[in-house]
Amino acid sequence: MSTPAWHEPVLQQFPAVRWDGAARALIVPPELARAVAEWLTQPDHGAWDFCSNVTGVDYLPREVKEKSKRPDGTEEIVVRTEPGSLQVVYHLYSVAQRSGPLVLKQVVPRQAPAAVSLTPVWRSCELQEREVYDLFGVSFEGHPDLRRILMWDEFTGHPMRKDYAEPQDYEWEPTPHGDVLEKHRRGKVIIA
Amino acid sequence: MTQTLLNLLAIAVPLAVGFASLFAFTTWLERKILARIQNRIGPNRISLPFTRFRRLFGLIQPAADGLKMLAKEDIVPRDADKLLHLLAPILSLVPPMMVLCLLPLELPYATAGMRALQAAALDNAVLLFFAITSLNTLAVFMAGWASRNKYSLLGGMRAVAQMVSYEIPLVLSAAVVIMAAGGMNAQAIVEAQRAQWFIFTPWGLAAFLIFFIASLAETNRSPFDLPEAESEIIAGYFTEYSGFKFALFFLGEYLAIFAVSGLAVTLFLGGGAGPWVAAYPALSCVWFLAKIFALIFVMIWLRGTLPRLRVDQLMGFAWKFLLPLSLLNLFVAAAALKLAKPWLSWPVGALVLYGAAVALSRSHRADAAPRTYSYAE
Amino acid sequence: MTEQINVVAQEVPGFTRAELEQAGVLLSSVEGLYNWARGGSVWPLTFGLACCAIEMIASATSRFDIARFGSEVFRPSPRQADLMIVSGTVTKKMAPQVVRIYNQMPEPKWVIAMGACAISGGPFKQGYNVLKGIDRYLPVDVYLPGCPPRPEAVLQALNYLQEKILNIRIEQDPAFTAGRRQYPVPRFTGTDLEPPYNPEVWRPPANPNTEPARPKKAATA
Amino acid sequence: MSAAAATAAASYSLVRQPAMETGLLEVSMGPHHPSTHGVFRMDVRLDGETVVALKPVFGYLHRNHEKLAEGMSYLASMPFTDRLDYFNSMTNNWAYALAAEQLLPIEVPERAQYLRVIMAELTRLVNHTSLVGFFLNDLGALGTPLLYAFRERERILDLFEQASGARMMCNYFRFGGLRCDVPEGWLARARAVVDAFPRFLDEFEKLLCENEIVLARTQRVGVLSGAQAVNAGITGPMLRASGVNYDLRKVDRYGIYERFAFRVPLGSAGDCYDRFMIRLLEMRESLKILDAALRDIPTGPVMGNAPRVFKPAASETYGRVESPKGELGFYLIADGTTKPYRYRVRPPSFINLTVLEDLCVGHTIADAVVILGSVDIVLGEVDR
Repeated sequence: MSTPAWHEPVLQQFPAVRWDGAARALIVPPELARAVAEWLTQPDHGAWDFCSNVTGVDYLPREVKEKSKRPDGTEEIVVRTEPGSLQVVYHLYSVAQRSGPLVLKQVVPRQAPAAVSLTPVWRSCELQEREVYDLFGVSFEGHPDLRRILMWDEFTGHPMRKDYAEPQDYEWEPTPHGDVLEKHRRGKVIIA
Repeated sequence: MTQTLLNLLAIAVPLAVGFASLFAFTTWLERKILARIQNRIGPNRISLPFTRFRRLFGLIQPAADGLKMLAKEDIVPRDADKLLHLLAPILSLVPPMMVLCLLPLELPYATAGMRALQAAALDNAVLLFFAITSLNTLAVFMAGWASRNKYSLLGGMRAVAQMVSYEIPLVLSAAVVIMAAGGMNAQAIVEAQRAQWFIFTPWGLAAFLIFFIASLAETNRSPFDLPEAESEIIAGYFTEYSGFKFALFFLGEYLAIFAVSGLAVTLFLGGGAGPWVAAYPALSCVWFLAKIFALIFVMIWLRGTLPRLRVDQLMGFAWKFLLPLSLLNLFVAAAALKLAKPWLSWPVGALVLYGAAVALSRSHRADAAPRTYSYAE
Repeated sequence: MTEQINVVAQEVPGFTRAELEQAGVLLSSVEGLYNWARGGSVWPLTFGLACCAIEMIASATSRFDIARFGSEVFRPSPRQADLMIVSGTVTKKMAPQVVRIYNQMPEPKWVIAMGACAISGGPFKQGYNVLKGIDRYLPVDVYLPGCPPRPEAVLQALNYLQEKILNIRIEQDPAFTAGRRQYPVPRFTGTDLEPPYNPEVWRPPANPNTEPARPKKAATA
Repeated sequence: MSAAAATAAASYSLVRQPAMETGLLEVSMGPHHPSTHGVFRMDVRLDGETVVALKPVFGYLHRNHEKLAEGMSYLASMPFTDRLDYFNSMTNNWAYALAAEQLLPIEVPERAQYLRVIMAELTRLVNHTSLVGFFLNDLGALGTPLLYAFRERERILDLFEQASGARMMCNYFRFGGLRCDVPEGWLARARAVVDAFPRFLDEFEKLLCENEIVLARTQRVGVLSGAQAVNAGITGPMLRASGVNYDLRKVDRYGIYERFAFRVPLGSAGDCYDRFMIRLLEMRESLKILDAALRDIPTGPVMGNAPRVFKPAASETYGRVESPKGELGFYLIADGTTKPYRYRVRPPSFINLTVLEDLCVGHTIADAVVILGSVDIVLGEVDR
């Protein structure tokens, strides 16, 4: 699927914004996010008036093995730890011009993740950013009402993170699913 | 003295027992009629106790409901005002019970000695009727207040506003009949309709319609069932009532329906008058009840059909539409009763009243109208 | 035992003399009458949780018509309801409210766990916010499996419940022996509910760690 | 403090608001309330009967759909999508299939395309009739319109059951087609249902659209402007009731919708009455699509050459359809394994609730219930 080059004017206007070709998304630094968003809503910049989907994605830190050539010509495998990140993804459409989607991402570190809220620009982010805050733990600067939304107020942890340890309160049951069996083997019981 | 007392008992006991059992029948009727309106069957599977004999058309269903409610636990909320919480359902039952005694029911077996048999054949029965039924407002508000439930409180507030407002058109439309009959004696009013029921006069028809609408509101029937609006405030003022107290509210409500319907029959529909009554006086009681049930049927029909009004619309309807109309009706009735040429009363009266109704509804309709819609390709 | 009770409640002509003497004629007939009344007039609570609620509503509609069994009077207030149909997934966030509503219902009261989720968590069992069956907190009278159960199944569950009610001995009826059953409302903690279950109504199954089940898988793992 | 104020304060202490001098009543409607359409809660502040503030509270049906989906294979999530918006399992299936088919392009056979449209439009009929019934219930109409609506719904559910084996949770779509073909005679039965439907709609419209009470209760209640709606991400009939012409069947032309002639009804006022009417009118347009689709449907297979193991390469996609409630989107991130790395549902009825407070403030509590009804939410989707 070929996407029209909606992102190119943005790259020209904001040099700090990167284009991720694989994910077909604009990587926007959080401090620039508001400015980019406001710029995008202008009618002559694409009229991106409709922010459809807001969500988070959690990338754990991982080890990347890279081959690199030493000066002497032999190959060496370098193990590099890529820091994890949390991404907040915005899918933008234009109702006026019927174009889209343009994908915007704010990438924030996993420790103390702080993104900038785009709710003042697109009201539709309000509940979804609250959800990202609840389930991923990304705090949004400038959000009018940042509280937990799906889980209860006393809840600790952010369940949609990849490393979230679920409470092991299953009853044991014979089940063919390998993953469930694995869970049983690892944590199992719960109720003494 | 003893004779009078016995006579009174002979009337009062059948009244109380008879109407209580009619209440059970009415709940059955309501469930069945609603079921038919909604393409359903309604209760029909309950058997007689200790048998497997089924399909009595569910007629025994109210008995099971009543028995169950009787034995259901009675919960009084911890923070409730316990005395008022207890008194409210009883008080809601007393006024309708009392006013049933005022209806000019001619009980079949008592025709020999006394022609007009009411438990209380008072000269100012209609006045007393309104005086007593307005006590119901108090009961409802007591229930809403005492429960310490926010929904109950909202329901109680709604009930007070609604019942007080609709009392005025109710009384004013009855006043027309008092003018025509020249008194407030229920029996006299029925007698005055011997030649022609009041509903067959233009002012009588208008008064009947106003009376009927206002009585729907007085008895919290749909579309004026705001005090117990299920989709908004759970069960309104009786949200916190369980078991037999709840059943008492139900009973009180249905007896109130009987009472206002009975008054409507007395005022406008000629009381117990009907074919063959002259030959068989006992039929008068049957006709009276039949007319009551005809009115109740219309109430059930409305309940199955209409959505509910909003509070402000409800009050607006009472004060801006029914009240002016019933006031105008007083003048129309006065003119018609003094008219030299009685045949003029229909064209002139109908014209004036209908014109006023249309003008009033136009002015308050707030341009609510169906719309046309555009399409995009 | 149960057969005898059947006789008591349903077929008076086939009453055994021993039964009559044991219970007393009056008592048994009052009991039968009372059970008949509360069985024939089970008013459910207007209480929908998830998908199953739609089928519960469907069971009240024209094609199925729960009204035939005298149960179409869905009461919105728990104070006036006899039956709570737990129709759908009970999440941990919702569980305290469900228990609270049950506590508010007057005795005698019944619970139908409708659907796989209400019984055990169903397909969502492995979720971090899903309660693994409402029977952890409430005594369930009828379990109605399905995802969601068809409206006919709701009617059958109601019939089972009515049969159960017909066979209750009053002296053993918790509604009369124990006062109104009120169960502790679970509190929220950081990740779970406290207590995780109500020991009065539910016991956890045997600890699977001690079970020698599935040795094959254990060997490979 | 004057004597009157003292009495007022004393009376308000009865409702346990000692701190509030203003005499506002705080009512927590839900999560168990007859009119919140499930386990939804609205914390309402009332001045008399007028709503001063309203805060929606979510999460009472949060069933961890997304987390569960990330732990299972792509296809295994399909039955879970049924349970998102449990009125519209077919369109939910389609949205998910659409997103997955973008990850790993699979040709969908012609007959399957037609059947997908037929199922989706039948679903729209189911949803809109039920919604109108529930809406009238919220207006206080004691079930009669709801039961009429469910009577028609049952006929369509029979069709679903014959095709897929289940009434509500159909699980009928697959990546690259459908699970199985419809049984013999199904198309004729569907034709009969579709042909009989306009009569029901006529009856329904006659009953409701000009009913004086419905008009008075819904017109100019909960007005939403077009610009506000777009900014708040409102989609579906609610957006079009505000006069914005944005129907994904026309915009994205997914499936084979460009082959069908249908129109998009647009509202002008953006109030509850418009939202209610737009749905009635949309049903008429759906019937046109159904009529054409049932006429033109070809024979052939219903399943393309989908791979046995669905294992897309690392990529991201966002697929969306016009579900009866609005834009239902699925955002999938593949990482080269058989499971999605990230699986996200964009639930229309959740985002449509963004403006709930704005719509309700200033109206009475009775109107708030009606406005919520006109938004058309299903909690399975709101909380997932």
